[in-house]
Amino acid sequence: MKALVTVMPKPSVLDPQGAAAAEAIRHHGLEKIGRVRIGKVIEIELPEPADEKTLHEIARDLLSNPVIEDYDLKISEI
Amino acid sequence: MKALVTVMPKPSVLDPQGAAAAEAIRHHGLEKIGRVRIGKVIEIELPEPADEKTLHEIARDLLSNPVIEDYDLKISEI
Amino acid sequence: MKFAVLRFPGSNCDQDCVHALNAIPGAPADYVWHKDTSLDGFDAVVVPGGFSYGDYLRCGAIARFSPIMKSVKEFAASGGPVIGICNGFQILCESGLLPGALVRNRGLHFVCKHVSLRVENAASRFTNAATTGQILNIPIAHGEGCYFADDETLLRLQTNGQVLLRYCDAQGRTTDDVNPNGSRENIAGIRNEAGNVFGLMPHPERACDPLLGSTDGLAIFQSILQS
Amino acid sequence: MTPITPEIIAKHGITPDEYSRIREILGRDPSFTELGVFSVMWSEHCSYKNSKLELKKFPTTGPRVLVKAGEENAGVIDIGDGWAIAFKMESHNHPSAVEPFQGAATGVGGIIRDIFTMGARPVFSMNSLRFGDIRGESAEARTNRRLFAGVVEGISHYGNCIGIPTIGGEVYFDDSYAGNPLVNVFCLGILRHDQIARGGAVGIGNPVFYVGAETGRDGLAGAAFASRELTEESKEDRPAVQVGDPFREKLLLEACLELLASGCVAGIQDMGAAGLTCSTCETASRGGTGVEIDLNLVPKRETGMTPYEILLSESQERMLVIVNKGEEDKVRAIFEKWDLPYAEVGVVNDDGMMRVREGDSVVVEIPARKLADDAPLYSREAAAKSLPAPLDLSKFPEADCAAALHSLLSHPSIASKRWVWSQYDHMVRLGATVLPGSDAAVFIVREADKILAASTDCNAIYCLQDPREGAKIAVAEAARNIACTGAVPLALTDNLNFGNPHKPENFLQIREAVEGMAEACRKFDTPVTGGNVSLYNESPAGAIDPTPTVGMVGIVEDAKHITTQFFKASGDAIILVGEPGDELGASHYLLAVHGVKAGPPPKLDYDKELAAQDAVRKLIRSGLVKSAHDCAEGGLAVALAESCMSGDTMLGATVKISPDSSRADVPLFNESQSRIIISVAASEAPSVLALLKKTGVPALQIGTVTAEEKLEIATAGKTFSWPLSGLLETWSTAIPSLMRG
Ligand SMILES: Nc1ncnc2c1ncn2[C@@H]1O[C@H](COP(=O)(O)OP(=O)(O)O)[C@@H](O)[C@H]1O
Ligand SMILES: [Mg+2]
Repeated sequence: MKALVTVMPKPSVLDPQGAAAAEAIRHHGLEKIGRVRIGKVIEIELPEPADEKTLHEIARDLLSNPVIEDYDLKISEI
Repeated sequence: MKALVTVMPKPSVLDPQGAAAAEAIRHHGLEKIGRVRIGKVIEIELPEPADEKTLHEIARDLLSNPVIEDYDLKISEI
Repeated sequence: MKFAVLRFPGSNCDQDCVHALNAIPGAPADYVWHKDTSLDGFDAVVVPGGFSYGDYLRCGAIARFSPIMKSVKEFAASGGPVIGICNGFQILCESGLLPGALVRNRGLHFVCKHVSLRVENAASRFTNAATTGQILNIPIAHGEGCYFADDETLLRLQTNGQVLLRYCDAQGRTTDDVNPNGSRENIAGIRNEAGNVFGLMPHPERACDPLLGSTDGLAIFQSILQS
Repeated sequence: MTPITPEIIAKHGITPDEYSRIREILGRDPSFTELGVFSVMWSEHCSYKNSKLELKKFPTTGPRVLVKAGEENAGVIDIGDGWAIAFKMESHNHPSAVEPFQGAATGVGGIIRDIFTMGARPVFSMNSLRFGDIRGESAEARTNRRLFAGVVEGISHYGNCIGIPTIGGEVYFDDSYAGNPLVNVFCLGILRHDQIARGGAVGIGNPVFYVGAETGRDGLAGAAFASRELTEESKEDRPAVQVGDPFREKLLLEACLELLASGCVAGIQDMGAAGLTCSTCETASRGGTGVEIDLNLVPKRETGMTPYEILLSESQERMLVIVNKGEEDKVRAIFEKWDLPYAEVGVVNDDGMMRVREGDSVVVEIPARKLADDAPLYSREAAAKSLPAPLDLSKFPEADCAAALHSLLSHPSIASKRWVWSQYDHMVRLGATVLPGSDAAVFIVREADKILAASTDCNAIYCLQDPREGAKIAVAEAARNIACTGAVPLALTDNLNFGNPHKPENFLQIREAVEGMAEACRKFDTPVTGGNVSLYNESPAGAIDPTPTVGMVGIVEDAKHITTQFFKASGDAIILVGEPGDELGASHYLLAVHGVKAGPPPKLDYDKELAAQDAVRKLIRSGLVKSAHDCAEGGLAVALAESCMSGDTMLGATVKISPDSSRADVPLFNESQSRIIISVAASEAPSVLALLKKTGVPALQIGTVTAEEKLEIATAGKTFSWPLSGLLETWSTAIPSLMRG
């Protein structure tokens, strides 16, 4: 099993990385794009099933910063 | 529409951030975990449909570095 | 020999490079803006350190697409000497002018300090003013200076004498303890196969004035002048 | 329209009296947006309403002062040959408590903008930090470690990226800062006298430009936020945290300097706390004019922002530029060259109003000068003064002094800060000739060919025990650190960090500290060029220890004079300039070994202090001094240990002190002031001592530098011998090992 935690900057928070990437993508020929945001993804291998509550706790308290980021947790079988 | 590019470090590349996260997760009480890897995710809003080939090009040439990273591109309707 | 010092948005060692070069007799230097497309009149190119485009996405990833980089590639293809320092090294790797990549330091922190470097091959356009085995004291300042290349590339670098500098201790031993960032085989600087493109994480321009504690950086610039 | 109710007024931190004053100024009720504008401009952070009357006590003039404190964004000091420096210190305490990385990063960004707004190129930064105890496994210790790591990383991120070296600073750890860390950042810039830029909206009809990052809903009402206590609740109603973009700021910095050099600029002002509001009304007030802007023209990051939100937003990396009419195209070309968003948003007029429109409708119309300069000023009630009881040493038996030195060196406040400063690029700009790790940093400013020394200092235990004496010592210690490098102090900036001024005991601390600092500034001939006040530094457990931090700058006349604190050669004589001393009150020895903050701080005698500093500087200039180090926290023993092991090569020392005391801890660890340890060639020792004697400065040779790697001190009938390897291990690993994992 795997836990996949995706952490994205909150919509209202400035994302300078995303803005820079958007600029670069436009230069690259794809001009009609909207907002670009950059987050991180943390892939945790779970040799045995883990408690979902604990995983949420870890995602919220450890892997993301709730002041500026939102997280999303997915547990997959492979 | 949205393009979602996930960029992960290649397995052979040192991922000290992933290792540090693993350490912290274990410390947090979730001891039975395998490898942890940290990558990034780039979310591109597409007000109009974009050419998939161009998107792949951008993901490969700009958003990731094939020497150290693998990418994955997903296009979603929402 | 006239040096072009490139300026990208976010370059911050450009002024230092110009200052250091201008203090060396015979090495006048001037800035070249990233939106420019010509290197006419220049005999060598310095890609300076800093945080081009904020190092967003990846270090050097965006700068690589600047208009001036096309000219740098042509300049390099025609045999002109190009040296990339720190962020400049990252840009050269991203551009494909040098093999490999630079990733996050294994200690996860930015590190600024003087380090010892062993000259691995003095038969190069960038190290001929030194001797093989000589130890240079030059500072580093980076958060992503861990050199990575796959085994095959490493072997090729080694066989061709492309590794020019390695992190070492005061006695010249390249142990893991003195590897400041986790670079494979303690690599601090490499050249391309043709021998005219050099990238290094340490900052030779910061070691050209006795008041700054070392003048060992001069060896690098003087090598370029001599060849 | 949101109706203005007493609740809404109170929520904005405006008192009923203040509200009547607002009504008087406007001749009507304010709109909701106008109320917001008043609330930020009249917050402590922007108006200094609780501290201004005290700040007036500082000396702000002098022959070198070109721009006085308070006149502009930062004071400007002449350093000769047509060159000048602008420098200032600023706090970002509350934002750092909520989000350490971004809080500290945006603090650095803010102080850098203050400097280049003056037309100066920023050349170096420093930082003064305070956290709760980072030792142990308690939840609190872990939080403190997280804050410490985050703040250092934030400073490193912003400073390194923008390419301004962080060359010095200080870090202390104490329970009083748990939950309310202090993050004070300092920046210095260089400029020519004729390059001084002003922040006035001058020239009726001149267009007003906005340049820099787009405005978002960042840090809404942060200025008001900085002017409240941190409670559990305020952590909940966190304003959207500001995220710094050092890359943008680097572009803004280069563009603004190019712009100022072009001669197109009539006035310029950064948007700091209270953003667009503050910059428009302050430029109008300074220019004696009015400024009118249209919010529809302001570049925005988000849609649907209300005038209230746009005006109060604290988005970073923005400037307001008043352009000489007719030069608009030149200005646009520069912004475009640097890829910066910009817009012409308004105009300077002659009616003295800050007028804000949203298209055709006027949303704010306030007399600018009244808003900017007529905030109410308060003199709060101060508690009666009480002096700390004399120290009863019999309550504190002499500790095992051999172990005590290790306890001191491993105390995070005294331990090596390499873990911190190695994360900062301190070498960029080719200036750091004395690296962090010596008393004051010494920096070559290449563009001016001048050498500056700089130090930040404040011992908050002294200030807790006696704020007046403590503040005096902060100034004296900064000057002493600067003297030890061979420099003469020029001027200083300060950051006054205190608790809630409405509490009489806190207000007493503020008043005492300001008066002490002001007096010391006069004595050391170092005018105050500006600074910052941060009040309401409290956590549920109470106020922080009073922390009036000093950032002092000095000048080295000749590179030959540059001196460091480390011993240089075995055989050299070690001379103590000053007396052995005996004051253990408020010492780190009592804190680290006996666990108390007790007794009065050491007494500062200005004459002695000035004489010692002058004498050491003279000796340095005559080329006689190989190293100079001041005795501070931990006294003589710690200072000697540092001189032995903080350089590139370790050198030992054999020392003998004959105290009046029968206890060894007194001579080893007392923190009496006005003491400097110098080392000189053995052959020069007699003449150095004779010279010192002639100037009336007490001094004696206390020992010799040795090649043997141990520190040996004989005193009070005992001989202590510490292998340097052990001391080094203790001192250098204390912080890294706490911060591992
Ligand atoms: N936050 C910091 N940033 C940069 N340098 C620091 C910081 N804290 C301490 N230092 C450096 O570490 C050295 C020792 O600091 P400190 O123990 O406060 O010295 P002192 O007691 O002599 O003032 C100084 O050179 C100082 O500049
Ligand atoms: Mg000191």
